Amino acid sequence: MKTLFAKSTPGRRGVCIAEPACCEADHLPAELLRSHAPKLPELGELDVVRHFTQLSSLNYGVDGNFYPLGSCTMKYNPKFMEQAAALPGFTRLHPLMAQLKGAGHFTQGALEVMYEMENLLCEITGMAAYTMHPMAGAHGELTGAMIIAAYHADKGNRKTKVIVPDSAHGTNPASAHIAGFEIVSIESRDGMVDPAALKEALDDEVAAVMLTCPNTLGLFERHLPEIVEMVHGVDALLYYDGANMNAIMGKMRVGDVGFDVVHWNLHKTLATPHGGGGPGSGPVGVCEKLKPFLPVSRVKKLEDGRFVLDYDHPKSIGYMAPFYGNFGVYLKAYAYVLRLGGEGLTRASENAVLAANYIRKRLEEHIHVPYNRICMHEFVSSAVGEDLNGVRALDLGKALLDKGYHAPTVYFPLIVPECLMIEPTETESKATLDAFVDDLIDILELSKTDPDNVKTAPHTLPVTRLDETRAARQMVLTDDV
Amino acid sequence: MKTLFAKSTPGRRGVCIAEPACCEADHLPAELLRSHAPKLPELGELDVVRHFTQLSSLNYGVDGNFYPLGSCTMKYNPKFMEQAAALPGFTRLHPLMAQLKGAGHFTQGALEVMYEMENLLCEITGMAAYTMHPMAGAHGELTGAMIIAAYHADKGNRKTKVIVPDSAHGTNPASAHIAGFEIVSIESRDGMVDPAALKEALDDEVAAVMLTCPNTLGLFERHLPEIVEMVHGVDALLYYDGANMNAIMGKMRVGDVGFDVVHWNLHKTLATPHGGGGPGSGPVGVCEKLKPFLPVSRVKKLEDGRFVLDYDHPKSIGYMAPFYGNFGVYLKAYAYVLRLGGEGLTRASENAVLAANYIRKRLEEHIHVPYNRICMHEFVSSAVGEDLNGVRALDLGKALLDKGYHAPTVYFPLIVPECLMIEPTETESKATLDAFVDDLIDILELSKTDPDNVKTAPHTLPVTRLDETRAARQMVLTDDV
Amino acid sequence: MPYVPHTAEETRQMLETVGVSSMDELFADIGPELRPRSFNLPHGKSEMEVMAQIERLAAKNKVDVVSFLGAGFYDHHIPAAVDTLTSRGEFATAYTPYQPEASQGTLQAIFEYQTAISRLLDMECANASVYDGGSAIFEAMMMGVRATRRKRLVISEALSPIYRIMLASYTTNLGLELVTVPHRDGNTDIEALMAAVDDTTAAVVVQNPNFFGHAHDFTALFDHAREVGAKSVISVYPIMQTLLRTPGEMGADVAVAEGQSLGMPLSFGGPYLGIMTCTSKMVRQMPGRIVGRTVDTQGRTGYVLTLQAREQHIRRQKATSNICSNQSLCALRALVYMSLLGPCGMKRVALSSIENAHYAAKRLTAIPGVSLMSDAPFCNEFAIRLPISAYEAVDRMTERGFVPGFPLGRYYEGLENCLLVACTERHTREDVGILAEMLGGLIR
Amino acid sequence: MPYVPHTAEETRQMLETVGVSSMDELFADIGPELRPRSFNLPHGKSEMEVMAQIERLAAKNKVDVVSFLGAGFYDHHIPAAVDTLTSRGEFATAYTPYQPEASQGTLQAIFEYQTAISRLLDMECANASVYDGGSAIFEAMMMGVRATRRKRLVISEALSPIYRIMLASYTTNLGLELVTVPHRDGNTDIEALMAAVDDTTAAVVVQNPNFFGHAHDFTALFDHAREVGAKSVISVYPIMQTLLRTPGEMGADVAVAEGQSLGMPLSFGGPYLGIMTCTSKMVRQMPGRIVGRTVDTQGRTGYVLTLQAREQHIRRQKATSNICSNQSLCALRALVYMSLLGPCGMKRVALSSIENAHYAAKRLTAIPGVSLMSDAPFCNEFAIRLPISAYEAVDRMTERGFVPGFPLGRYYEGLENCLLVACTERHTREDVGILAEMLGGLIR
Repeated sequence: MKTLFAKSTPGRRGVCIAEPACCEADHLPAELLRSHAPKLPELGELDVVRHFTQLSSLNYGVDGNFYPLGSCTMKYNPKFMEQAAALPGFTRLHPLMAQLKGAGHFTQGALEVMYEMENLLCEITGMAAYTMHPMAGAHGELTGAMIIAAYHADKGNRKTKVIVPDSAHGTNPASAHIAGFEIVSIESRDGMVDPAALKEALDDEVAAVMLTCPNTLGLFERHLPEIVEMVHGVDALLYYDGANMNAIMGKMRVGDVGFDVVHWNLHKTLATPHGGGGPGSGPVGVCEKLKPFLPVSRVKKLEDGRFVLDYDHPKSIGYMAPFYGNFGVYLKAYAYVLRLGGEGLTRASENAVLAANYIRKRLEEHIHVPYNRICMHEFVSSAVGEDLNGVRALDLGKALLDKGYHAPTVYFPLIVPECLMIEPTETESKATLDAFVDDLIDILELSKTDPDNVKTAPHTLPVTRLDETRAARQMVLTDDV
Repeated sequence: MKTLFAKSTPGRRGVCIAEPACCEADHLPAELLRSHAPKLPELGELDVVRHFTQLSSLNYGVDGNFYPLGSCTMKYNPKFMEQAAALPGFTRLHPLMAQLKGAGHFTQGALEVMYEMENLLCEITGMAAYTMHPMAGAHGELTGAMIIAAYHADKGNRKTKVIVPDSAHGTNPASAHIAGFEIVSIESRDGMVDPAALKEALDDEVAAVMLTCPNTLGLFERHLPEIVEMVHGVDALLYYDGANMNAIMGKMRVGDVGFDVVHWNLHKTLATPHGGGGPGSGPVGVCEKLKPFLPVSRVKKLEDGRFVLDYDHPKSIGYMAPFYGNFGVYLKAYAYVLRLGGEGLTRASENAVLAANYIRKRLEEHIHVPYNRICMHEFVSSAVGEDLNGVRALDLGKALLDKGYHAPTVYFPLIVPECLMIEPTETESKATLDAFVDDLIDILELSKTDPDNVKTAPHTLPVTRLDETRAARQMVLTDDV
Repeated sequence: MPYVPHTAEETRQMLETVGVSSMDELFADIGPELRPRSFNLPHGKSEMEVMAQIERLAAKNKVDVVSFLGAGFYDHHIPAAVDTLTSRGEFATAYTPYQPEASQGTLQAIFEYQTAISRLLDMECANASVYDGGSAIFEAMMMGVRATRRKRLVISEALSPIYRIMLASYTTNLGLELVTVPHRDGNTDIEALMAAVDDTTAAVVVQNPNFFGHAHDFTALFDHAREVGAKSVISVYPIMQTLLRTPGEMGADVAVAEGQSLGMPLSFGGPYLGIMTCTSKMVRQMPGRIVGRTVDTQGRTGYVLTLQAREQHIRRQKATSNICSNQSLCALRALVYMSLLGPCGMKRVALSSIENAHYAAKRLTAIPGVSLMSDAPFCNEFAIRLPISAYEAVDRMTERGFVPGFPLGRYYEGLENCLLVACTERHTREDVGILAEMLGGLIR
Repeated sequence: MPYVPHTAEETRQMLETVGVSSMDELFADIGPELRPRSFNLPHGKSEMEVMAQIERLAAKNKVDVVSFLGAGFYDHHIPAAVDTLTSRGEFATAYTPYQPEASQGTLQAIFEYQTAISRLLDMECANASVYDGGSAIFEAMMMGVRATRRKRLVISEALSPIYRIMLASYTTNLGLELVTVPHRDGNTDIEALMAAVDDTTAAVVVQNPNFFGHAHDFTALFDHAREVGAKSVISVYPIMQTLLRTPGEMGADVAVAEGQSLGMPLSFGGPYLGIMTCTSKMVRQMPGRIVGRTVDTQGRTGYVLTLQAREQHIRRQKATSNICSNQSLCALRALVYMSLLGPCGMKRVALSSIENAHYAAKRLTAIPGVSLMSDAPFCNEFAIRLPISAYEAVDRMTERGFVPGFPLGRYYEGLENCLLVACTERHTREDVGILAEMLGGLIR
């Protein structure tokens, strides 16, 4: 499809704005002005509407397609949450309004949302307090790592390292690194954190261990109680990567079992849409002793029932966001929690786990499942075996695109060869799950008889496979090149 | 695509509703209850969202496709109008609220919209008064015809006939017929109403003449002043079919030139979306002497600035709608008129006419244009000529679908053989008009070399040509058959 | 220029191609004597300014009231997905599906709507919609007139008075006789109707639940009509149809409804949805568009508009009706609504509404001097008799942001003290409690 | 169960296939000692009930005030089509475009966004967004640190204090030295900055227009930085960038912005949009996703995520940043906004805002005792000095539904009497008139 810029005609105007009474020279000296107008697209309003309507049709989204993308929890995004977040009472609220004393009562509804959401997340996870400020999962990880650093600094601990298992999400080491830590990687064993390896790595310089549980193989860490004890034994803190929270709601509270810090990905577990890459929301919960280090502001409820922002936390790590995080995102998540209630959240996790196991069982005779036991909300399969004629995980994913499904996550976690990570979520009907399994089996069969067909998929989408090497080498990053 | 019913699973529930405290037997005796539950689809909310998201992708709409459908004025539907009509201050307003004295002040905003919109339409068309009640164009025609009947009845005239030219929209004779009139059809000459034929048909029994101007060939009726005089000469009324209003705004006011009744199609001229068939809005304007016959209620402005509904019009034809017409539709049209203003409306008509003439000129050497002179907002071409190898108007339309355009109106008006009626509207950019012309020329060229390709089009849409005969014979009208 | 995308240069090029030197030259056919005498319209405004103006108007309407207004038009909850899906440009900005290959979305949706509505009303066929519930009754009556070639119509006075006025208006010039059979304390007088329906009757028209909220079984009436060769027309409330004996079970020939309750906001009177269904026998008498299933040249299933020989663009004055634009997007809303709720959800909506109404009736009749107009079964709406003028009660409570119902005296002489009270699932017990307290306070 | 579509029978079948007898058996790995000690959450509610609750909360916020709050976050008009288009499910419910063949919509949109943003800021490359304007400055600074391997950062005090606090927080553990160069009466002190930037400096960070609304030309500063081997980082206001000298023209290495003004509602602080651009030389230092153009196996144009070797899912702790989720849908909003307005429309928005601010400045400084903090050129925001506490002025006017601006004492010691006043195209002369009258009344 032509770009907006290729469609542009000099002098054309879209949304008309009344001509202002002044020109720039009236108020600004020439040396402060740009020498040429920016070459932004010049299109009629209908042209713009048509461009983006057509562009959108080139995308798969949950609203149109089953999206079993492992680790991403692509569940249904309820539409009423969008209506809730679009209420002018929220969208028109300037964040600084809450910081003016006289206008504090103009923002009571928004502050109540923040306060109540923190409390709900505390109860779901058994933590002592939350901050809603982190703007995405990785941002939550960074916040958590900084809180850990501040805690140890405050205690006078000299701790420079963070342990991250090799099966962890890539953001874990990256976030801890940006918080100033050195990363120690430990190898998994039998798809689990190896307590022996952990023990060896755990020394007095370890500030924290970051754990994903269930891990990225979709398996619950069976050595969890032992791990908790070992980590706390060296005065290190235990971090819970909440990316897989959709597996355990109502079944385990990370605070109860000894995790000290946890982040959520609300755009996964609590059903806010992923938006083609964001915005997300990554609130962070902490245990009691870490509360003083949470970012400011904190929202506080006064005895008279009013809510205020509280900046008086001298040990706080400071500002992680300009204001209070992605309010418009966690407002949706708040609506979702109210809608589901405790039972609904539990049922969501149960059914997410059931769906993953159902697909696993239905597929186990057709594709290699490396850790073929009860999994949590997702599982990994592996496209290995001679009868596949060299068809790889990527090829299977592409062939699924032709059938109208988004591909599973491929080649992650790195510890499983030709990995396909499948996460169906609880919101897909059995009919969809069955159709997906049947279609994947068809593709596996086709790999035996006509592997080239699979290796050259997709065949029915707007483009066939794209030359990524060329993209990286020639680096055409704007329409100007 | 499978139907909703084929996707349904007994016992599945979508949007959950809390279980009520009672059952039907608590309040209603068994003999009043149905014996079996209706077999409505049972689907999860995501299934429903996905079904309709996918269904929508099978449609062409103005938002995605150029839609030069003659007589339908498929212009851009500005999105802010949808936001305006979705304001809770309007959507949550019960219509009966305005009929309660004490609650009259609860509906002042809505009544003001009605009042102001009537006034704006009066000024645009030069009529004395409007009713916003008719719910579509044909409903406006019926309303107009009933007003005409009431007027003549009140005067004691015995008038039983309405004259409709053969080039008129099919709704004209149908509406007049349902208002109780006998229809007299007159033949066109040179693409115009033939004054001689009209004169012959005009006798004392003629209640009205219904005129479309510009007519359905896109031509302005050159004999208009003569026609007005002739019609009024026999005490008949002249009706203006507003379907083609997009050609004349700011250039002619139908009231000024002597039309007595006029209806609008707001979903055409004033840019409210057509919705796949409706809802529309068909307000009717009348000259001074017809005011007493307008439907009730009428909205009235009191001296203190308040608006009230007025039912005290003994000569009124009564209720045409349960309340005040399709308020949610004409609210959008009201926003559109405010947005464009007088100059904007004039420019809309000018550019609609310019676009039609531009396409006409660019096509005239490639396809037969029967009345090849300056047209108004649309023109007709005719797929005749031996070099087309039997390719018909329908085939050209279908081939255009393959190029991503909606087809022009085909086989209307009936008086032109193999007619293609093209109405581009003012909101399409020159680039779109040029691309359309180029593609149509390509198809005409292809007709010379590979007519079968064109005759079997479309080739790229979800279905090829459908068997309409079978549909009418076998009559499968529900999924139960 | 809003929404006209041409640059000055493009306009110049286009004028040149056309061969005229100015815009106005394109309008040479409109002579000077035909030009506007005035065109005194406001100047155009920016989107921002117009939205601000419209928002100010919206704010002049007071919608944060607790209201028990119904009278055929109800404030049910509309799931958000209804708006999300039906507002998609591919649905909203499409024309009538005359090019089926590019309109399978609309066509399949209408087909599914026809199916769902037929099943809900237990009838064999449905059309793609007409304007509203009132025009649907008119069209249904006319089907009876055409089918029987008779001119006498028997109508229950418990049919919505709003619709009865519409019928009177629509039929003024058609030489038909409209016989209205009085209600009995808010009940449809079935015996009197049976007496009035004879072998000169084209159709009998009733409503269920009727305007006063009472449900009836019309089987005997419709049997009688069939025996004397008259057609039976019934207007129903779609939500209640999940519970009530169906038009099909009662033997109706044509069943219609106002579909507003199926996902349409109240929107000050429209757009709403005229639902029409009938028996297979009557389908060729039915006005409006109808979608049928067929196959394409490759044998794949597809949908088309069918039976178009009934329609005005083919038949002109001989068409079964003049209806062209209908309420297609509203029909889509109804379909999405029904799909989202499913039969169980819709039934729960009906039951919650009924439960609330019965609770309200209990609370209100506990006020001394207040009584039900009739002790016959009712659904989510009921009429009470007050010891004071219902107008006065409404006016005084309304001032305090509480609309207790509709004063029946507005349309029924002699019922000036009667109030029609409607509940939906949106009402809470608290709302009802305040209603009872306020009304009690007024009467005391 | 909301959003879980299985019937009881289906659940039974699925459990059977899996080979377990109950749901909880699936969680056997979570031993009893690991089970929740409490899970005391409210019961689920219907969509209708939750919406009613959320609407009540929304109503507790007062948004029908006239507000002159800005401070980097502005209430510009958002054309309706922005919502219509970006809310389409195909955009909103897609994941990060890791499968390019099924994501060309998102990918082309990001590519177009990168192009538009690069052109607006006059820089060579842009990424697909980061969280917000503040984290963008942090990431830009870190690009300088990585590129120069130096640890000293020079920051103007006229950079938003909100962002300066963020920078201080983010860099706590990174062993960096942050040097803050004071503002001069609200002006960026370019000479002092030049003096502070030396050959140990990783980057210098400025804002244009600065927090007080003043625009500057930083060419000399950036030239100097280049000479001493430091990188230049500038944060801008995208709307004003249609007029002001560009980062590219001034020779910046990295230019960032808060993109909220490009079609994002204020939404109590987010989601907003972190805009990042840089020179070609710096692109491999840039964090976040980047889309590149390429071809498919048939030679057709297509788009893919590129330079992924910088990213955490490949590089883990060696990545240029930990950013994974970004603000993609907000970037799409910005692109749609820019496309709808075009360069002319955006410039008019800027000019109207500037015009309103200068009118306001004129009216306010006409009040005895009120003066501009500086007579340097400003855009749509300016600081005034009052004869009374700015806090007091704000509090007293706010009570009457009128927020006159932001009290600078909140972040700047010594400026307790100063007020920061912002205007956009949404303000009217009437709004400004009331502002002046109210403030005048307070002071008198």
